[in-house]
Amino acid sequence: MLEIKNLAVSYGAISALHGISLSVQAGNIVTLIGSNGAGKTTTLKTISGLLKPKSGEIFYDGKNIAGLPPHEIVARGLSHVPEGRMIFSNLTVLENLHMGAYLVRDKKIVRRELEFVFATFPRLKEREQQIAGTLSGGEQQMLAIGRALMSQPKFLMLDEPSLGLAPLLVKTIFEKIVEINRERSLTILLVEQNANRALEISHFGYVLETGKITLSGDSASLRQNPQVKSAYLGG
Amino acid sequence: MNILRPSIICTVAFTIAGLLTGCNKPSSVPGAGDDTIKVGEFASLTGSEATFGQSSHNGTQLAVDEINAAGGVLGKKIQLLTEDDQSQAGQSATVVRKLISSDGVVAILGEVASSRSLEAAPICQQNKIPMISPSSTNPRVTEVGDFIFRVCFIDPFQGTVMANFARKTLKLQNVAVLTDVKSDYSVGLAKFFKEGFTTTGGKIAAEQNYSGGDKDFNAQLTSIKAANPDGIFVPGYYTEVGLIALQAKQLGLTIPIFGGDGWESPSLVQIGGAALEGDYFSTHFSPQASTPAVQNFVKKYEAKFKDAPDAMAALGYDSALILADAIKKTGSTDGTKIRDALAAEKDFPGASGNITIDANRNASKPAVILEIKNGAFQYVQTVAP
Amino acid sequence: MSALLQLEKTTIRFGGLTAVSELDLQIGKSELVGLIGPNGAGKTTAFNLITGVYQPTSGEINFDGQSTVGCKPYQITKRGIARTFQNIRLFPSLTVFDNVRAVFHLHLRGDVRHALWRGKGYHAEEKSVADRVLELLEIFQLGRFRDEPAKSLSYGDQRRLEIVRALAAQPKLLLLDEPAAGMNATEKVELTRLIRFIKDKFQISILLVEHDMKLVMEICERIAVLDYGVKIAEGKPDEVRANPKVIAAYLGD
Amino acid sequence: MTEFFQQLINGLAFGSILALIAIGYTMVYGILRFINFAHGDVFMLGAFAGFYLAPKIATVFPLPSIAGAIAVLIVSMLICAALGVAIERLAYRPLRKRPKLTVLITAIGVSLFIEYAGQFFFGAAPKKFPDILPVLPITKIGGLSLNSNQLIVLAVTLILLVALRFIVMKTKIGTAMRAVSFNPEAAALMGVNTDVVISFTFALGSALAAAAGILWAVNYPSIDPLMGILPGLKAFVAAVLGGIGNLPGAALGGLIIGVTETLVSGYISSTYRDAIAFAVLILILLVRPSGLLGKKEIEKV
Amino acid sequence: MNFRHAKTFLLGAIALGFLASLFADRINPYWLFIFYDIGISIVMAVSLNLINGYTGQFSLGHAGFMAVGAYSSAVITNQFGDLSFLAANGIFAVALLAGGLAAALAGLLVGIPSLRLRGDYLAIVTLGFGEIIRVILQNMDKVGGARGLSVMHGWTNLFWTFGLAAVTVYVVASLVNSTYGRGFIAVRDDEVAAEAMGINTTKYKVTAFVVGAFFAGIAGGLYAHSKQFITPGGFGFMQSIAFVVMVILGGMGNTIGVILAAILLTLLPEGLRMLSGIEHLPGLTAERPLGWIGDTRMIIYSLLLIVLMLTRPQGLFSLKKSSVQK
Repeated sequence: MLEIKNLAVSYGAISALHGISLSVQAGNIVTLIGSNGAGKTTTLKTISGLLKPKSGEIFYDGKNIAGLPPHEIVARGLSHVPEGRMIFSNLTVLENLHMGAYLVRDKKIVRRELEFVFATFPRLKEREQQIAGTLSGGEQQMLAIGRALMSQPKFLMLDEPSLGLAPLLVKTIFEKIVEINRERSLTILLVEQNANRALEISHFGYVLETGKITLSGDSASLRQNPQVKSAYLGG
Repeated sequence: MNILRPSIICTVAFTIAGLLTGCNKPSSVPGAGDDTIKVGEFASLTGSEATFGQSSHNGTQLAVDEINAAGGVLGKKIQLLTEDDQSQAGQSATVVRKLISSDGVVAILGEVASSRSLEAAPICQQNKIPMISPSSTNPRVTEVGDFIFRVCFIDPFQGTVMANFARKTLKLQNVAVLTDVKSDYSVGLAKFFKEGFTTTGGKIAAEQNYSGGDKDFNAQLTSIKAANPDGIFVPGYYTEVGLIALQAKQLGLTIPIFGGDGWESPSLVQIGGAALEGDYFSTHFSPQASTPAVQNFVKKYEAKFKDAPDAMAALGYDSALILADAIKKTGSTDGTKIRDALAAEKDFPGASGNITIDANRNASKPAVILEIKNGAFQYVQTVAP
Repeated sequence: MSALLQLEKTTIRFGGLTAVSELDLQIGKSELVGLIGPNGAGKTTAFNLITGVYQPTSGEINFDGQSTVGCKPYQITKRGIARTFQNIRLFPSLTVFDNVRAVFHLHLRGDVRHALWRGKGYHAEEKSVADRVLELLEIFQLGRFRDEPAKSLSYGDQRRLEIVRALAAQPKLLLLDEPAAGMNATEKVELTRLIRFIKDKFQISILLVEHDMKLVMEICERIAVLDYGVKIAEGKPDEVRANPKVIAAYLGD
Repeated sequence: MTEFFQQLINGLAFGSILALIAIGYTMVYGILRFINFAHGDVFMLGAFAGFYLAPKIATVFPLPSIAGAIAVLIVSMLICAALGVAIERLAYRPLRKRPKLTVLITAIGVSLFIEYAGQFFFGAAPKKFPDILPVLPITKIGGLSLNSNQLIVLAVTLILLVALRFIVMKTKIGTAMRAVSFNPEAAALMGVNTDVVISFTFALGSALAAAAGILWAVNYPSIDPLMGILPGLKAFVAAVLGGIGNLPGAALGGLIIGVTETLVSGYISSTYRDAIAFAVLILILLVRPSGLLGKKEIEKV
Repeated sequence: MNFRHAKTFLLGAIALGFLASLFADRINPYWLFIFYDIGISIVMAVSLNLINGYTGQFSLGHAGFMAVGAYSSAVITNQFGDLSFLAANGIFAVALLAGGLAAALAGLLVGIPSLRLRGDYLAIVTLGFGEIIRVILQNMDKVGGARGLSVMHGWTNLFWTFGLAAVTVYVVASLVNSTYGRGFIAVRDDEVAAEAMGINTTKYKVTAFVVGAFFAGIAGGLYAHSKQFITPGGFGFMQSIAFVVMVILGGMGNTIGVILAAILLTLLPEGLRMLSGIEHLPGLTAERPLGWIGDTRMIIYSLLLIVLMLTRPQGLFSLKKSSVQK
């Protein structure tokens, strides 16, 4: 579904990604693990168009989307839940969700999607009219995911959904991710610090180190890999 | 290392300066050896007072063109070097220094605003270059020294003229004064009017202020209305006076408004329209005056600039004419000689009336009082100095 | 033994919200205490109360035998409490060296006049400051970055630099706000070692807010748990881990 | 008492025009976090657009007439909206990722450019703004002189403010504006074309400035290329006073500045009129450092 | 460059200024006064750089401090008639110092709101203070009000302008380049962190305002005794903005860049003036082929400003390394 070839990105003179290649099969959860500053967030931001690649290609459904502006990429069905959630704290929960459906013109579809999001995260329904900034961290994360779902994505990117959340909430969020993947057969690219959990729920994984892919394989085998174990699983 | 830099910069700067002094020496003998006589002009061609500066410059340019068309002075053409001071303080000193020391002009014309004339005057005085201000009315300008002249009358004269007119002709008792506190001209004229008006037994009912560039005078006018005066003296420029008159009428103030030569401009009636009917101001000349100098000027100005001249244009025109006349009379471009010739000018027929330079190097000439009637300026009376 | 830091019924309200309610907390000399709890439980607010960023609505905070209530953050730092921030707050445009040097003004004998006159005494003092800064940087393996602007450092190094900068204030109590956030397993092991090292080498007390239970359990001598601004448990790591209230509010099963 | 009400009406009419300009400052600030210094000059261009258009429009709708006035108003608003978009695209967009101070200097450059070019092309002398509205006789109510222009200024301002509020709060692009102002990156991830939203904001702000320019010129029919400086500065003060980035705040700030200036210069002294706006501002900011309606940004520590 | 020799350079620069002033009468007066303008701009821009560039406080009222200095010093020197060379320079020194101190007092007043306000709010308040100072002067009849004040003595010379420019640069650079002075930049970079690191941010901010205002006051004194005529209108907010432009074009917190920008921006309008005055160009016989530059000089100037910012947004002279030098 998504195929990245030799993608390189730099911030000014500093190179962040030196030609990475990876692919994501439809319906899978693929996780990207690596230490801080390895280029995980950069990868996601480049796919979603927030950053312009220096070179390389990103094929989505067979078409190169590298370098397109973010709004065109969203229109093609890729949705990105950014690190730090970035919800619009000055808007209400409902307005936030409507923002997610910004490109959906059909009111009926918007209503249907809204029902689905509320069904997945009942907490959001309760807080529909609340200003989003007053939500707790976990609720904000739910809102961020719900908002991304409103655009009817076929491909969802999640950047550190468990960051800054208490262990209890981390568990819930991961359960929801699996649920969404299964029920909507949504393809998910997950970036996670919590490598253990991420590999538990994903089908395939890539290890990113200082801008390069150093390891890849199905999640089960990665979990057994001694290198991964010592560096990322704390084993 | 940044401590080192200024000294390097100084060194470099001084080296350049040394070179510059070398280059500029030849032209420092005023106007000599050339087939032109260089005359400098500094004016506010841009910035907040550009409208006056441009008028004055147009008048000056018209005079120079006219002189050159008639064969110039002393067999040479006059070359007018105009510098813009952007209506900014500090700029006129710079440009006048440039005109004198880099361009080697024989005389300086300018400025409308007294504050900028005051900045330039000491420089002209030091360099013994005669300076003629077309329309700076503040008495202090010519007090700077014996090289500084002007072709307009000064605030005390005009203030007194209007005070007497208000007392005697209009028979006013209680007058409100609305001054532009940003303008030295307005503040000066207001001061002398108040002195004149109160010494002849009148009363100042209210004093209000605005700043040049303001467009809303409702607050001041409402207060003035509450003081119930029988006339309003507005010693300001036409740029604001039109609006003041309009807003006064809208507030139901029907008393006469009157002011000084700053009013004189075709834009005044364009903006103020009917609201100005029956208002008065003093100025230098009446366009209806039949003197050939006036008629000639008005005709030529309209032909060239497709617009009627205002007082600033007439004074700019006169400043250039009187300078050319002085140069012609003394037969030299030497600063001191021009000064002496200027000081001796008597009854020079200018577009702004007959000009006689008095002992204080101010123009002694009659003031004309005009009334606004049917959208035109009507002659009322002439007041001799 | 009197505690180094003592919070007594410290409370702070923002509008209607009570962020921290009647918190009692003690930290002894050379003690390493952990503060945990779900998001929004008031951990960072507690930090801000201790460091003077917020003033308590009621209650008392004593440090080294004296109240700190009403003191400004810089005064509290002078008295011996230094901190790091949840989201790193270095001086990004200053070099690594200058980030640490800026804190040394606390230990200067001279003032502005000194800096302006640039006499012998000034140069001697600057020299000794530079030596001490470099020594500190070397201890934490940051010496080779001394002339790099702080913003160009890697994430892990920035975290470390922030701790070094706090240590430059020569505190008696060091507050670390989620130092392990965004670190992978290897880096966390490294961090654990670093915190222990600091405690032993500088003989100071440390208060640690952290989500990573493994790290907290491993190094803290005592742990306090906050939930909705209220302390719900306190004790040795094993006691806290087994506490049913803590499991319900925070750890999950 | 009559005098007081008269002054109050004077102040409200003056203040409501300031409010319209202030909203443009605040909208651009809300979305790009920088002070669009050239905004006062767009206001000036609005008045000049009306000046040059009126004779052309008079061939369709005879002037003065209400239909004609509305036509002049709308066409000037459209022209200035286009100008605002052009300024943003040429001078500000290339610096989008740069520090806001850099953009501020560019904005100052743009402002100077418009002023000097205006003096060059329009001439520095003030021009009479044509009468586009039928002048109604001055109504007198118990000594109060109500002039139709002042009332029209108040009414048009009110209509424009209501329309603006509707756009910002109820429409999709309005929600997008609020989203972009909060976090442009996140808005982009929702499929919002941020460039379009920013252009739209400039268009809207500039159109309001143009409307203010026309209303101003109707009320004070003398226009010149530097007429934007002073109202621009005062409107900027008004925007900060109300809490910059806050739309109702800007409107409120404009009214407060207008009314206080008028009352103080009417009752206390007109000498210090120019300083009053600032004195009021400083006093209010000392009590409420983020302006009257501005939210205090509690910095997360 | 080792900062150890700072004092030597300072003395060197002052001595050079003194030497140069001895030859002042051989310099074309037009250029001589442009040099004064340059020196004054350097003092203004470098002192503003301490507030805006190093301490990160956005001040838009620097011309107001300049006005306070200009008027205070002029009022003092106007008390004296013609004096001998030594007495004149002595009185001038005292007057400049008094002008600086008066401005510093004003700076203290403005510095106090800076404790509560940030960013744009602070900017508008400083702008407001500048305007209030202007309006007060405009209404003070004792100093001429709107009519302006004539300054009797033209005592400004190369020694004073460049000597004081050197002192300003020395003081600002010395302040910032010390352990004590790193606090200024720390406040700019992160106020909360600075406070947490024991830096009394209040003291630093007020110090920046007071020192910056002091030198602006001195620049005002130099200005008054160079132009010999001052009006309140000459110190409006457009003037303040002109100095801010110098600081930003030079690169915030980059003293050398700011000095160069001050020189460039003072010379640029004069350069355009010269271009328009060129009478003949090779191959062209028209009298003033570049005369149009005269009419459109300020349009060109503003366009250049825009183009400069678009092409060199980091400041004209910013170095690759951190803008803060060692």
